[in-house]
Amino acid sequence: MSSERGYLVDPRVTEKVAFALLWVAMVVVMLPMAGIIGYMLYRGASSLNWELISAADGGLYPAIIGTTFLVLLTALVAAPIGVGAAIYLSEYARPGPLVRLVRLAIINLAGVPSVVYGLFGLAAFVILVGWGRSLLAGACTLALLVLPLVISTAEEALRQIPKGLREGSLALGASKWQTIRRVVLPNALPGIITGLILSIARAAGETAPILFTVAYFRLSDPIPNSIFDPIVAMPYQLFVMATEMPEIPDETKWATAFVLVALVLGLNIVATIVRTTLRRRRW
Amino acid sequence: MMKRRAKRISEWIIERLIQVSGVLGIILVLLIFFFLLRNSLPMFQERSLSDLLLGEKWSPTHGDGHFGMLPLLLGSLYVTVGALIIAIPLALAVAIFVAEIAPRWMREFLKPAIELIAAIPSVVFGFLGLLVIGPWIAEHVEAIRVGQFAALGSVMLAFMALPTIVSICEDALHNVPRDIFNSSLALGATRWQTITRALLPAARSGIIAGCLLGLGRAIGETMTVLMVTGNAQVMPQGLEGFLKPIRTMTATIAAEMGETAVGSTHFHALFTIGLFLFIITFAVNTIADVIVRRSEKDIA
Amino acid sequence: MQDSSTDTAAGNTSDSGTRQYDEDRAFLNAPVDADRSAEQSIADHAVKIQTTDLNIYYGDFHAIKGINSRIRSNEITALIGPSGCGKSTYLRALNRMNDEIADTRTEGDVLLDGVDIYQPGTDLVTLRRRVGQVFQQPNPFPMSIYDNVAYGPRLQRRLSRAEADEIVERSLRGAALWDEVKDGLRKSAMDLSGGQQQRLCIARCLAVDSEVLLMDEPCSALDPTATFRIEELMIELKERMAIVIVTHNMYQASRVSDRTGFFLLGELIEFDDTPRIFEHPQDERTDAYVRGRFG
Amino acid sequence: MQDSSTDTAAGNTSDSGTRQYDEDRAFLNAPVDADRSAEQSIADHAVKIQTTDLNIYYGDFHAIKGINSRIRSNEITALIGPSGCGKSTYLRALNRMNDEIADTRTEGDVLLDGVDIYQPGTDLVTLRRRVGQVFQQPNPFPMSIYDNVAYGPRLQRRLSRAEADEIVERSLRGAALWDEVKDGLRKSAMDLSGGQQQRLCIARCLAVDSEVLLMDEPCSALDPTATFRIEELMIELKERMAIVIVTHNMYQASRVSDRTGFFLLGELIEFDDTPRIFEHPQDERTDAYVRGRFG
Amino acid sequence: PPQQSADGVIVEPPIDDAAQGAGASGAINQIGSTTVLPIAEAWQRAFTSAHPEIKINVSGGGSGTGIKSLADGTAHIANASRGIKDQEIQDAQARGVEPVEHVVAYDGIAAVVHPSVGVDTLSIEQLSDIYSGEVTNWSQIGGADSEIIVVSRDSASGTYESWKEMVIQQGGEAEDRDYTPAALKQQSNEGIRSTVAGTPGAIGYIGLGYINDSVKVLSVSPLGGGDAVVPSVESVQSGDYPVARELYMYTNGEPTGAIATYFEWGLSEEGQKIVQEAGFVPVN
Ligand SMILES: Nc1ncnc2c1ncn2[C@@H]1O[C@H](COP(=O)(O)OP(=O)(O)OP(=O)(O)O)[C@@H](O)[C@H]1O
Ligand SMILES: Nc1ncnc2c1ncn2[C@@H]1O[C@H](COP(=O)(O)OP(=O)(O)OP(=O)(O)O)[C@@H](O)[C@H]1O
Ligand SMILES: [Mg+2]
Ligand SMILES: [Mg+2]
Repeated sequence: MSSERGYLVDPRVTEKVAFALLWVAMVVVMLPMAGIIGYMLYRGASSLNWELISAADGGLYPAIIGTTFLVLLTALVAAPIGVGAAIYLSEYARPGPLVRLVRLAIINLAGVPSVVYGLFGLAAFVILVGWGRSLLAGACTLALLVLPLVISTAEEALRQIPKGLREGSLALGASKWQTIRRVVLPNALPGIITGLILSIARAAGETAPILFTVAYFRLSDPIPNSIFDPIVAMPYQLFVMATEMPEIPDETKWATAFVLVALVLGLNIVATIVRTTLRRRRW
Repeated sequence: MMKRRAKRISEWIIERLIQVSGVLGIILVLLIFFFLLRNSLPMFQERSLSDLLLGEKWSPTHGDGHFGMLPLLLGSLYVTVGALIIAIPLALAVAIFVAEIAPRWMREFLKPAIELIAAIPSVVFGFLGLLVIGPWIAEHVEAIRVGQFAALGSVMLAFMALPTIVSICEDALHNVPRDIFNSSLALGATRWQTITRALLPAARSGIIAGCLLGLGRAIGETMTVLMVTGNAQVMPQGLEGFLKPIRTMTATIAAEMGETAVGSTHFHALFTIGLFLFIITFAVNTIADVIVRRSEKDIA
Repeated sequence: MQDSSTDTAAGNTSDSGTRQYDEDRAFLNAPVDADRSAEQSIADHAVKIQTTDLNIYYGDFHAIKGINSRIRSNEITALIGPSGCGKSTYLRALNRMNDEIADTRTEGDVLLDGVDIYQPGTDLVTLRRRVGQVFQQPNPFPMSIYDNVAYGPRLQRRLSRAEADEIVERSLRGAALWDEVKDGLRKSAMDLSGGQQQRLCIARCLAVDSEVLLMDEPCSALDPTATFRIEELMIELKERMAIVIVTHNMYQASRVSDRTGFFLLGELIEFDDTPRIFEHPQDERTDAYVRGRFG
Repeated sequence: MQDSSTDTAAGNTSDSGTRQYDEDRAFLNAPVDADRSAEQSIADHAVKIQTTDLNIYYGDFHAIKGINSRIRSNEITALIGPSGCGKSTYLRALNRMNDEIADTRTEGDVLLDGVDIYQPGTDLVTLRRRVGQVFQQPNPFPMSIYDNVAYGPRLQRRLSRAEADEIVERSLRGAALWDEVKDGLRKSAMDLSGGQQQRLCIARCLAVDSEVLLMDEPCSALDPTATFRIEELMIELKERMAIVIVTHNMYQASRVSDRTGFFLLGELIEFDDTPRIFEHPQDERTDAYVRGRFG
Repeated sequence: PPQQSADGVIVEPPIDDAAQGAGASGAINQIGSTTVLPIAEAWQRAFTSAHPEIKINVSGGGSGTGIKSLADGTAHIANASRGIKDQEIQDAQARGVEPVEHVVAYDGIAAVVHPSVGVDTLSIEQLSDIYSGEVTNWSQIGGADSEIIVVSRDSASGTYESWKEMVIQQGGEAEDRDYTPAALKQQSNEGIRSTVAGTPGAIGYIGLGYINDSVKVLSVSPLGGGDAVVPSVESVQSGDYPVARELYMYTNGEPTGAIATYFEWGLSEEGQKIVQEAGFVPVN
């Protein structure tokens, strides 16, 4: 009879082994990940002190200011375009080759390497338009980079609004735009904002696109007076410290890495919380 | 009456603007392509495509400049393939684990945790590789003398691409109708048999797409490889190449753009690399998209 | 603002309503039907909507097949038929809500007061204000009760506080909801019960003075008490408008409607006075359906 | 391999089947019911599954309330009742598919051939091979027809080509699908029609020689012709197994089943021979339900 | 007087007579070579504390980046560790910018090896052999049998060019020689130093100011033979050490206004003292 079982090993045993291996894989992935992030947080946090943050010279203050301005301007540029595109896709577009093409384009934009965005920003904004290395050039470059993210999150938020609300509004004699502005957008706002926060987080951590478009290493006056000023950005600062600056003590480097990671992860966590708390709404 | 007409006109304008931003995606892709092309065309006038793609020497400032991109292409290939070899099995394992095996509380913790890993800036990975991991390996591993080599880039990239692959594969597994899982169990399959024989085949396209997107991410990654792979523009040789410094296309752009004079041959050469990168990732992403779409159709 | 306004409100509506319509019709690129007001004053049961050879397609699928029908003012018309037979599609053709669904095609005429609403250039905004719709699932906007009711009128023009107050009260009274909510007009409409939400949606339609009210299974999400309130309301409302209701509940159709249409596979099999449909249907398919459901 | 195999296949199955069961039961950590084979040889209509005081909870929700029932071999048992009354839950209790749903709790006994399948250590793999299930929506695996049928047997052991061919043919014939698909066994199962897919799912179960077949509204996605084929099939199949079918279609229940159980709010109100349930129900609730649906 | 800046915004320069003083915000943007960066930074700190009314922004990015930014008008001072190239001059002139060169410091480039390497002295020719890949093992030049690991700066640096010209191409004697592609590329002096310090058998080159105990400094004998010289401020200043070069800052036309003040100060004794503190060789 046992010859009937053509498998050498009982499938139940195979299953146990396989599941054990999956656990191992899980540990192999998560442990070093947790270890290294933990180590960084530990080194960073223990190097961090108020003086280091607040010092205008050699401290993190200029980079924090610069990154803040940069990501805010990025969001300012990306939001109207991204939300507009999302409204187009979810409210106006009728399925067809054009929409297919738009989606393909957005997917590809999401996949373009960030350094290529940097090249584009250099060629288009810095050189051709003539903005030079400036806040505006950097923000526009980053805005293009985060655009697919803004569009997809905003579109998802718009799609979550029940069809019934739109029809209810239309049936009351609202025009399409009135419906969108008064019913759809206000209710999709939390989702859209979540997407914007995620985009800000992404923009805050990107280095390659700002390499040639905006970042300076040291400024006398870290607060930009106009959008045509250069700024100091945190990821660039970290990159320069790690690869170019000899005399900077390790503590400063670790602290910068820590602040950058904390900022990016913090924004992501905020976005997640916003999303989960606001998703629990009844329509 | 007038007021209403004014309202209509402003609505008309707004709706046009929305339509424009809708198709802006297409325009942007074309613009990026156009700018890359425009800035690399002078390169093609100077060198033939085969010189560029097959030339084995990249030394832009030597003499008239040598612009053979083969070492860089191979460098990218090495690092990327290495990354995928590490990332795909692990990512699949993690995806299966999260989708089918992890207890609920663990799944609810793991999914966001993995997404958070994806959010860590690449410059931070590079920083860690350069300051901590690389020197540690050079110190402890006999065969490796310099802590900056291709395989280190692969490992770092693997961890960076992992979340992308995991989350798409997990979605693909999750989207397989529950009935398929249940009916396999109802036929007397163990859970593992169900996973390997029913679930994975059913989620196949989604998984392939996830891997392709991971591939796209790995090819395009810049800062990490710039910081940890040593950037020697050698032709990598065999398996040993993984343990030697290497230079990728992305790192070349990031490292050299600062030196070049605008309009110089070197400047155009760097844009040419950018153009190739763009074309490669465009192809990869488009294929992935086609596959995803097909898988959506399959399941529906 | 006090109790008396229920009556006056109803009176006002039909008066100012008529004037308003004439103005709005200017937006329908069609000559005003000169006979209309005369006609209406003569016959209470004037034809409000008429469809001629109406055909609707979803892509290749022929959902509505050559339907000729008349909907009369001051009547309740019930539409019955098995699931998927095209009742909703027909209903949505009457205020062109099908336009919102990609890939639909409509052929034939739908005349509202004698004017074809499908002719090019028709203003959808005005049309839908005249032909209101209450949906199967109550769908209040996630804003206050007050703002829900004021939503429609505010789309047209800026309302003074007093005007808005007046419209809100009149509409809520009209929808028999005023007493229940008058102390909490600023509360979110989402906190109302299902039946209250459905009446709020009716109040929203009243606030824009619609002439026709389309109701697509408006009670399917409601308990019997709420259903009863809404049936009462419909009978009250038909004094000043035409009402079309889709229902799966035969009892409801026979209770409230004056005329009933039976749909099957996209065709309008029979359309007649309600008692005849339920007691002496002409078509055996109607018979089978109506009996099957009564048991 | 030719036509004659239909008969022999059926013969084989019941023979080798019996042997197979004894062996498999070794996996259930319980003493073999010594009487069983004797019992079975005496009465064709032996009790195959027996539930005693079966209670099932979804979290706090008490979905199945103290059900005592017997399912017999070589019979078709139909389960009827309004939506949400617990039919599916009961059905899934019989092969412990409820275990796959988080947060369920099952109390009481379910005896399969006298052995409690809920006792700790029960091998689910063997259990489910013996108690097969066909789901409401046809759900073939996205692979070829051939591989779908061979899926179950291959889980056990590596099949030679000839063995697999034989099993596939026998099962497809058993499910009355062979003639339609024999020329395209390598085609994707996803390209079959709904009715064909459903029969393929039945063939899958036949291929693993299950003793009990649970069917949860197997015809709800099918057109009348396909439904008819499957009803024929069930009657053929009951010669060699116990069949339990959940259905909303009273006609179907009365056409095919030998015994019928009526569920209401988690209780088994009445469980009796089918003609009695439909003609002389003991409980007035059964009466009301059965009549309501017949009209 | 009010002035139209590149972006068309009318700006009021903060300092009188600042004919070419500043960008939109009125600050002096200074960008370029990472080698010059420490000087520029130290100058910026000292200078702005003496002249708080003048804002200076400093960044690295490479000599090329600096000159490029000068040409497109976004930088007022380009730092460079190499001389400007003809192509770059043409490009700048095409945009109406006239680069003017200022030598702000000298720099000696020292060859350094891992402390375990048993070689103390190399000639320029030998260094050239090593860096062009002719010699790959220390035993070929009198050391132990161990592979030579060549570390260089990345090509985004002037130092990379200078080393190539002065050492690899032996000041023009071996024009066709180039870096071996196997050379590890580092973004900075520090990168080279730490890589060399951590890698047995490694050789690299760094500016004088970056020398510390973690690496061994080689004496270099000049082309065509002669005594080996230890790199130091004195040997560079005296011209004895063969691998030395000038460090530059470029401006658009002769500096005026704030920039002139800045250069005046930088080339003064006070500024040059800072140069020396930063590890470079003063010009006077
Ligand atoms: N958006 C759509 N695209 C394609 N077909 C559709 C669409 N909406 C409805 N249909 C089809 O048109 C037919 C009529 O649909 P309709 O919604 O009008 O039915 P109904 O009578 O309202 O049914 P119910 O009573 O279930 O609401 C159905 O067969 C349906 O499948
Ligand atoms: N996973 C679940 N979690 C919580 N409650 C559930 C779950 N599945 C079913 N229920 C509840 O248990 C009750 C019985 O469900 P069941 O699916 O058995 O009903 P049914 O008789 O099969 O209905 P139908 O005819 O609609 O299929 C229902 O009230 C249902 O809401
Ligand atoms: Mg409907
Ligand atoms: Mg069920």
